[in-house]
Formats: sequence, C-alpha cells, structure tokens
Amino acid sequence: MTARRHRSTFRYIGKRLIHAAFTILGIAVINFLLLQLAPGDAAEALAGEAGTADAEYMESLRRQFGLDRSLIEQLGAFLLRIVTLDFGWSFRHGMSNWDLIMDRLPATLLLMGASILLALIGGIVMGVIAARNVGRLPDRLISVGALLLYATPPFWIGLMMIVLFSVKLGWVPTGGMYDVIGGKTGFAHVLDVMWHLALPVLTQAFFYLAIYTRLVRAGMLEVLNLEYIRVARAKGISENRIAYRHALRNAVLPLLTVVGANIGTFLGGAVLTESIFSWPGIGRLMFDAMMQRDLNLLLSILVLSSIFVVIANLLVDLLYAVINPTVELK
Amino acid sequence: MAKDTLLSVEDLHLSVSHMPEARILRGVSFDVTRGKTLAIVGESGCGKSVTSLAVMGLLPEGLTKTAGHIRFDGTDLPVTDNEAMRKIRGDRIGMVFQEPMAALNPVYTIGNQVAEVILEHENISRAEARERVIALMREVGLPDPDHIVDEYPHRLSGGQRQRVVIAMALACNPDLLIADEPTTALDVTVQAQIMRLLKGAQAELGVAIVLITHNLGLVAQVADRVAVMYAGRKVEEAETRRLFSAPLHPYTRGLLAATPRPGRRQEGELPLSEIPGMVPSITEDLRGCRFAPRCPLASDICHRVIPEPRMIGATSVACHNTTETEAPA
Amino acid sequence: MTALLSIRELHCSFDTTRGKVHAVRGVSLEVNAGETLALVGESGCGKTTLARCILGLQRPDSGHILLDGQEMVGLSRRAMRPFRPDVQCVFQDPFSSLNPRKRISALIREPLDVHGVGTPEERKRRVLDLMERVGLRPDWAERFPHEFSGGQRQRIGIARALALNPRLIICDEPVSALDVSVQAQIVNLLYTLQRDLGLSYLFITHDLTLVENFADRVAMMYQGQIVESGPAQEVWRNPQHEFTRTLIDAIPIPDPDVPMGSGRKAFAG
Amino acid sequence: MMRLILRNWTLSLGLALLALILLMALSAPILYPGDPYAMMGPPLQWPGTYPGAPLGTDSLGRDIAAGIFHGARVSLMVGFVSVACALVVGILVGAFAGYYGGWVDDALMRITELFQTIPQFMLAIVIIAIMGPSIQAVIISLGVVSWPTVARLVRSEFLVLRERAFVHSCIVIGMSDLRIIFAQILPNALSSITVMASVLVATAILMESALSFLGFGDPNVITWGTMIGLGRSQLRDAWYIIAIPGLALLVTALALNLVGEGINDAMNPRLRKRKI
Repeated sequence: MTARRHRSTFRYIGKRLIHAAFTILGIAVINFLLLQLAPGDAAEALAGEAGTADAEYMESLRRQFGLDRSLIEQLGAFLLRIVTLDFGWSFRHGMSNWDLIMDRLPATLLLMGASILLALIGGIVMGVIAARNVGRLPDRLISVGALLLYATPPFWIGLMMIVLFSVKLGWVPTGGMYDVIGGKTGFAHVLDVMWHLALPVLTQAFFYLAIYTRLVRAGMLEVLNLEYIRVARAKGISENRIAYRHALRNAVLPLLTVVGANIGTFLGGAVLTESIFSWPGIGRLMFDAMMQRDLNLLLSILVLSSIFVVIANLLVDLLYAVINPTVELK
Repeated sequence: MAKDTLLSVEDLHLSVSHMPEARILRGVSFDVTRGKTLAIVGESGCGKSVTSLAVMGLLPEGLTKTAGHIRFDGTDLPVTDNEAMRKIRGDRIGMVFQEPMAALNPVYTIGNQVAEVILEHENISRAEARERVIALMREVGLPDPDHIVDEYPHRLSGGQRQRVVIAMALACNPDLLIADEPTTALDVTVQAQIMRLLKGAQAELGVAIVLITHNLGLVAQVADRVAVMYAGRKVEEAETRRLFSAPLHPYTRGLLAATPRPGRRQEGELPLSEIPGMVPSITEDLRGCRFAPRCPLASDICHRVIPEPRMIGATSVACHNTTETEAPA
Repeated sequence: MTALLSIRELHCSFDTTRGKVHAVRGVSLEVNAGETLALVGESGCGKTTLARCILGLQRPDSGHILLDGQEMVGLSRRAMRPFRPDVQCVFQDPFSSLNPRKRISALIREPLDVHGVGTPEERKRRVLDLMERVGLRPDWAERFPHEFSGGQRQRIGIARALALNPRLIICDEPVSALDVSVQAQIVNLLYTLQRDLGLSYLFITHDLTLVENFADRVAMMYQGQIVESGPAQEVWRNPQHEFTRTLIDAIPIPDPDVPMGSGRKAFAG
Repeated sequence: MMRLILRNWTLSLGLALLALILLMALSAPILYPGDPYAMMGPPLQWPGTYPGAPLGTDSLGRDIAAGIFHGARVSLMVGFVSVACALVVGILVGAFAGYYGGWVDDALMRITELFQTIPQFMLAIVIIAIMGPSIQAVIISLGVVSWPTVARLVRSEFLVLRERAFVHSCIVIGMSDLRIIFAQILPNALSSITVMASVLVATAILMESALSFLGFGDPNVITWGTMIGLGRSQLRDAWYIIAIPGLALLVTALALNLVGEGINDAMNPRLRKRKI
C-alpha cells in the first residue's frame, strides 16, 4: 500500500508542478497585457519619472522589451526574460531588480511567517474557546471582538498602536527592523529584530486572526453537529475529548487551505504594514517604486510575488494532502 | 417491574424547550426484556427516534423531557447527568445509527475508533485493545481484519461501515443495544446481512435490542415484541406474531394494509390500500385521539377524549373503538 | 407495432473523483404504450444513469434511444425540445424537485409557458384542472413548496409532469422518500392516472415488493445490465438470475411466518 | 425566541448604521457646501475646542467634520460601484462555469485562479500606476481584484444547485439554458451572493482607504484614507486627525458586515430548521 501511495504521491506532485508552471505563464501574460494598457510608448511608461528621460536608459528599455517588434515577439521576449530571471535594471537603486527584490524578500518572509503563525494559533485558540462556550459570555466577547477586528482598517490599527505603544508608552520602536546605531550582534541582534517586529506583526496578523477565529468557531460548531460526533457521544466519550480529538482536527484541516489562499493577500498587506513601520521588505520597496513611478520595478515585484504565491500554494496543498487521510492523491 | 425487565420507560413526555406547545412525545411507556428484541415502529415524526435518544441521554439541544421515568437494570437512568450517563453509554448501552456513511470520523482509522470505546470504559493496554478490536472485526464479518483496522473510513462501503459501528456498539458487551433505523440507508441485500449479524450477536451475547424502524418486514422477522407509535403516542403493543395476525388499532391495521406484500392484489383493485390524510403536526392540539382525523372508525368520543392504553387479550391498545370481541382468544 | 420507447445496446459512463464509472453496460429494453415497466435494482446498479440518458440529462457513450422510432441519442438539448412533451419525469426527492422560490401555480404552469401552450387564460384553467386531478386543493395554488408535506409535493411534481400531456413518464423512485401510508396514496394516484389517461410508465425503484403489485413487467438491473425481465409475479416466483434470487430472498416479508432470508417462500405461504 | 430577536437585531443595527452613513454622504453638499480641502480656521484644533469645527481641524486648518462627511460619499460610491462591476463579471463567469462544467468550467476557473494568485493589493497598485491616480482607476482596480471571489462563490453555488432535481425538471420540460441559469438557479443563489456582496463592499472600502492612505488615490477628492495619510506627520501630538476618519471607516465596515451576517442568519435559519 505504501509503495502505491508513494507512486501516486509522485504523480500528484508532478501534476501540481505542471499546473503551477501554467499558472506562472498566465501571470506573466497578464502582466504583459497590463503593460500594453499603459498609455503611450511602453518605454516611456516604464521609465516614467524614474529615469530623467535619460536617452541611454530609454534605449536600453526599448531593447529590453523589444518594442520595435510585433506583439507576439514582444510577449515571447517578455516570457524568455522571466524564465531567465532577467527583470531589468533599476537606475534608482543602481541594482538589478532581481537582486533588489531578493535582497528585500527575507524581511518580508519573516514578517509574513510570524504574522501567519500568530493569526493561526490565536485564531484556533479563540475559535475553540468561543465554540466550546457558544452563546455564553466568552463566546459573545470573542465574536464581537472578531467582528470589530475584521471591520477595522489594519493600517489604522498599526498607526493607533504606534500612538499608544511607541509614542505614549515608549515600549517599542516606531519603525525599522533594527537599531541603526546599536550595531548589535548575535542574540542581542535577534532580540532587537523581534522588538522591532512586534507592532508590524500584530498589525499584519489582527485581520487574519479575526477571520481564522470566525472560521474555527463556525467549523467547530458545524462538526459538533455531525453524525460521527453523536456516535462518539453514544460511545461514552467525554465532551473534552470529543471537542479536542474528534472535532478540532476536522474543523482546523480546512483552515489550512484558507491560509494557502490568503498568502497572496498577506503579501499585499505587507505593502501597507512595511510602509507604516519602515520595514525593509518588498512591500516597502513597492511603495518606494510607486512613489518614484518605477513601473518596471513594480511589475517585477508583482510577477515575483505572484510566483512566490504559486510556490507557497503548492507547498500548502501538498501538506494538506499529506496530513488529511481522506484526500486521495490523483 | 418484572425481574427480567432490563429497560422500562414510563409515561415519557418530550417538548421543544422554547415552545412548550410543541409536544413531541405525549406519554410513551414500554418495557424491554433481557435478551429480547423490542421493535418500535412508526412513520416519520411519530417520535420513535427521539425516544431512543432520550434513553441514551443524547437529546438534541432544544428538546427537554417534561415528564416520565426511564429505569435501566433496576435503577433510574441519570439521563440529565452527562458524566454519569457517559459511564453507561458505550459500556452498558450501545447504539447504532441510521447513516453509516457519516457515522465514522474521517481522520482516524477504524481500529482507532473502535479501540477508543474499549479504552474509555475498560482498564486495558493499547496493545490488548488492538487485539480485541481485531477479534471484533472478525466477529462482525469484516474482511481481512488485520489490515482493515488500519484503514480510514472512506475506503469502506456503507455496509462495512455499519459493521464497524456495530463493532463499536458491541465492544464492551452491553446489556442493551439500541438500533435506530440501522439498515434504512443500505441496500436490501446488505440489510439482510446486517440484521443477521445483529440477531447472531443477540443469540451469542444475550444482548437486548431495541429496533427503531419504519419497516414492518424487518419487524416481522427479527422482533419478539412490537410497539407501534403514532404522532407522539404508543397506540398498540403486542408480541410480534399476535400483532401481525390480529392487529387491533385502526392505525396498525391501516399500516399493515398499506405495506406492499407479494401476491396480495386482485385484478381491478387499486395497488395498495391507503390511509387517507396525513400525520398531525407536533403543535396541533387535538383534544381526543391523534389518529381520529384519519380513522375510518372514528366516532364522537374519539374527537373528545384521549384514549388510554388498555389490555385486550395480550395486546395493549389505545383506542376507544376496539372491543374485546375483536381480540383472538 | 413499434414500442413507444425502445432502448438498444445503450452504454454510458462518466467520470467521478474516483475514476471512470461504466454505469450502463449495454442495456436494451422496450416500453409499450399504456404499460408500466418497472426497472428494479440496488444503489449503483445504473438505473438512475439510464433514466438520465433517456431524459437527455446525460450523454450516452453509444447505443440507441428511440422514441416512437425517432432516434434521441445525439440530439442537442435544443433539438430535443419538440420531443420533450412526450417524455416527462417524476423525481425521487420531493424536497429538491420543486424550485423553492416559485409558487405552486407557477411550477405547474412552467411547462405550458415554455412550450407556448394556449392563452394565459387557458393555462390558468389547465393548472387548476391538473391540481384537481392530482388531489390538490385549488386554493393552494399561490402557496410555496415549503408549505407542503412530502406527499403533497410529490403530487405537485406529478401535476407538473402531466401538464404537457406526456405519453411516457419516467418515475425515478417517486415514493422511496415517503412514509408507507403516503407511499400508498402516491402509487394509487399514479395507477389511477395511467388508467384514465393511458400513460406509460418506466418505474425505477429498488423495491421489488412495491412494483410486484402493479407493474406489467419488471426488468432486473445489476451492475449496469438487465439480467432478467418478465411479468412481476413470474420473476418473483421463478427468478432465473443469481442476483434476482439473492435480492428476493433478502426482502423482509411483513409476515412472522416467513423467516428471514426466504423471501421466495412468500408466494408459497 | 430570544435568538430570533437577536438575529434581527444584527441586521437592524447594521442597516441603521449604514443609513446613518448614507445620510452623511447625502447631506455633505448641504451641510458643508465648500471645498473640504479649504482652510476654515486655525490649524490643529482638538475636537470640541473650536466652535466652528466640532471634530477639530488638521495641520492646515481644514475642518475634519467636513472631510468625514465628504469622505463618506467617496467611500460608499467607490465601494458600491466597484463591487457592482465585480458582481456583473463574477456572476457571469461563475454561473457559466458552474452550470456548464467541463471545459468551460476549466477554462474560466483557470483564469479566475490566476487573478486570485496575484497578490490583490499589489495588483491594484500596479493598475493605478498604469492608469494614473484617478477615482476611475481606483474603482477599476478594486473591481479587478474583487470579481474572482464572486465568481468562485457563484460557481460553487451553481455546482450544487445544478444537481438539484428542480433544475433537471426544467431541462426535462424543455426550458432554455439561459432561462434556467438566470430565472431558476440564480434566484436561489441570490441570498449567498447578497451576503458576500455586503462583505465585499466593506473590503473594497477598506482597500480604497488603504490606497488613499498610501497616497495612490485620486488627489482631487478627499477620502477617509487620504485624511489618515495626511495626518500621519502629526501622529505624535494630534493623533485625533487619524483616529476620527479611522473610526468612520470602522463603523462603515462594521455596518456592512453586520448586514451581511444578519442576512445570512435570516436566510439560513439553522436553529429553526433543526430536525426533530
């Protein structure tokens, strides 16, 4: 049986990889079409206010995008550059866009990972507490809290937290990733980063914390109404065991796919969070690129972020298939 | 209460909690004898399923017992005390439900779920429990027990899953097994196998069975006694052979006549004999007999006075119009 | 004389999440005008797929479905429209077979609207006629389906199926969701309608006992094939195929004198 | 009984709040006829301290109350128009994909998936970068990122509904596909669509405010997000400039969510329908 399962696992992964490749192709095509929508010569649009209409830069852009050739050839060239990871040069930053983005990616990953983890754990704990006390005070409080959090603009929470925790109480720094002057190393550096991470993570996590709390609560209540829970009760199993062993796992499994689907929105949210807290990730980079009208960099960030989402989704799907026994790998 | 009576339900009343006028059970009584099978028959909405849930202390939220006693093995069942009932459920009373496809937790293996009930009620090691589970799987007729213990439910057919549920219900050698429409979701050929399995278990373990069903065919084949329910009341109860050969209540007669039976019909008649009208809703407050609006024999008194169960011969029947003369000797 | 409905060597398969299912494997059968053919089988035997093919809800792989000699296989849904009035259907689940957002009168009138039958006035009168015929009170016309019990909804479904004066009605387990006493009412209604209107029925069911009472012929379906057919009582008394024997023996007879597993003795006793 | 009242209570509170905000939006040109960007008094007046501006003034002496009232217009308009566009596209895509299945479904859903894979907020920013900052660009970008959600929900509803017997019955009586899709199935999906739409409007309003906050919105109209963005530099000493428009956003989004939840509860009366 295991050998069969292994073989089907490989086939499944293969299928998913092909699917992912086509998705990336589609993303590239959408980006290409977006560029075509820009008014005027694409080179002008791309250069925008970034270069000072430097003739040499314009020329390099024209060459890079093959603007003198037919649309199909342009698309081909565009795709070829994505395959070869050639995302062009940023004159502003004096670096290739690829290096620029890869340089900033770790900071964003740290922020994203920490906030997803916080939202997930918090959401599960809150959701379970609410579901187990349905209709009573803890449930009311958690439900109202989740509803409020869900309706609050996250960037506003971030700003208000700066007012409270940084300005008024002075507990945490207002922005940045580490103290510029301290020059800390080793463990002190890690602590320093965590210190700076606190508010951005909370800002980024609150919205999803609200979503996951509501999903876990609803999922638990739904599962607790199912037939196999009644069967478990008929077996004389205790309510605690029923909630934590029988219901929780079934309620939380679907959450994993939701997290997978949320990765894209998490990345989008990073633009806001990183802008507020001057967090040196790709979100902040995107904000700067937008302010400088560096369309080439903007598009590069969009494409690479999308590819990142595709890869993350792939991993989440595989994880889901591995830990959920009812998924038949096809 | 007779010495060999295992379960005794007396004058059970159930209502919807926030709607006291919605009365689901309006005084139901019956006894279950050790090692015997009592069938409770009736159509949907008659209250037969909630009766069994009331005995298990598993009434759905929103339903309350407003009156009545449930005695099990000589003592009152603590149906409102979940912790106390928990010790009895799965250990002394097992239950089998209608939907085998939904009865097993999809994320745990079958062996795991059967072992759970043994580990809950008995003080034995996991390894011993596993041995017991494999033996049980063999007893309930599951193929290849050594492997099937480690399978997940979705790989099993409906009939196989119902065998697993039966294994769980019998795992701790209960005194009583409540089977709520155990074969309704299954094909006829599988139904026969499952019923044979239940009867076999009864012969071997001496377990008493309460069979909740709408299927008179099943009743005729497996029950020792039959209680017929209609709209929240028991209308008739008798030993099986007697009920089928000499039904006394007009509803029982109508039900038997409406049940298709091979070789029954003559040319020119309608295919089946029907009971006109439909079941009253649980909120409908009829002053008299709840079957009166559909009853061919209904007289004035039937619409005014609730008929109490009385003994005619060896049959208990709740009807004003049944007389001694109709009962066979 | 050609049969009203004639199916020849029909094959049908479809994809599911667990791979391809070859549900109908070379079925041939005929339904003559005015008769009831019961198609009996257990779940997954392909009887519902067969019905879906006849109703044009599922495309068969190969074979023929002839309505009055006219080939139905391969027709698009649009091309089938002129033939729709001849073949109608009564569905199994009375709770999902009526659009919950439509009133009873609208539900029964819809077939007339679609085919442009009569003036609005005539349609209105026809709806009331139909309601009376199936035993629904005319003042219920403006109610919604959820206000009715299962048996009454099945009557509404029957009225809708009758609206276009069909010649054949496919009854797909029309009473299996109903209680015994209501089941008898619906079977009797179908029987009376057949007698009065000269309808033909293809009556699909898992319950051989039910159709033994009124089908002219039964066809036993097993694993996608018709394994045996003939007059109902004949099949019961003298089953030829192993499946039929197993099935009949498994049927619980409401008679304590016929022991478990000996359904075939029901006729002897 | 208590639950029923509470359920209606959710819906009625949501509708009341929404009506209030709508009223603010409609009365803005009457109560504050001038340009909300115009200076009307001394700068940085805390709420309740300057008689002419009950909610205070910002660093350039602009009336915050005027901004809140005018911002309500923009927020509601952007939210509802962008979601309306998303609904049209999403319903069409979802309905055809769900009803026809097969390759139609495959093709349409691949495209939908693509749009869901691309980080939504980033896509919105890029669209605005290309189209230039204008209210139309904001609406289009929000529409583009919202329609896939609609399409997926409508598709899943259609996948379930098309297998219901009443749809088969309509095919059997010979009804045309378009009529089945739009007159039979769609009305049954409408309640879930309405619930989702109200939540989507809230999300769109929050996204619009985020775009304006970052300074990517239309510079010629005042929105709550713009006000927060402009107030950022006064974070230390005049945080009310940020707090007030933020609360306005919170109330608006909350109202829409309450409406959605209220409709959802009213449409799926689980507790009432529980089988006995």
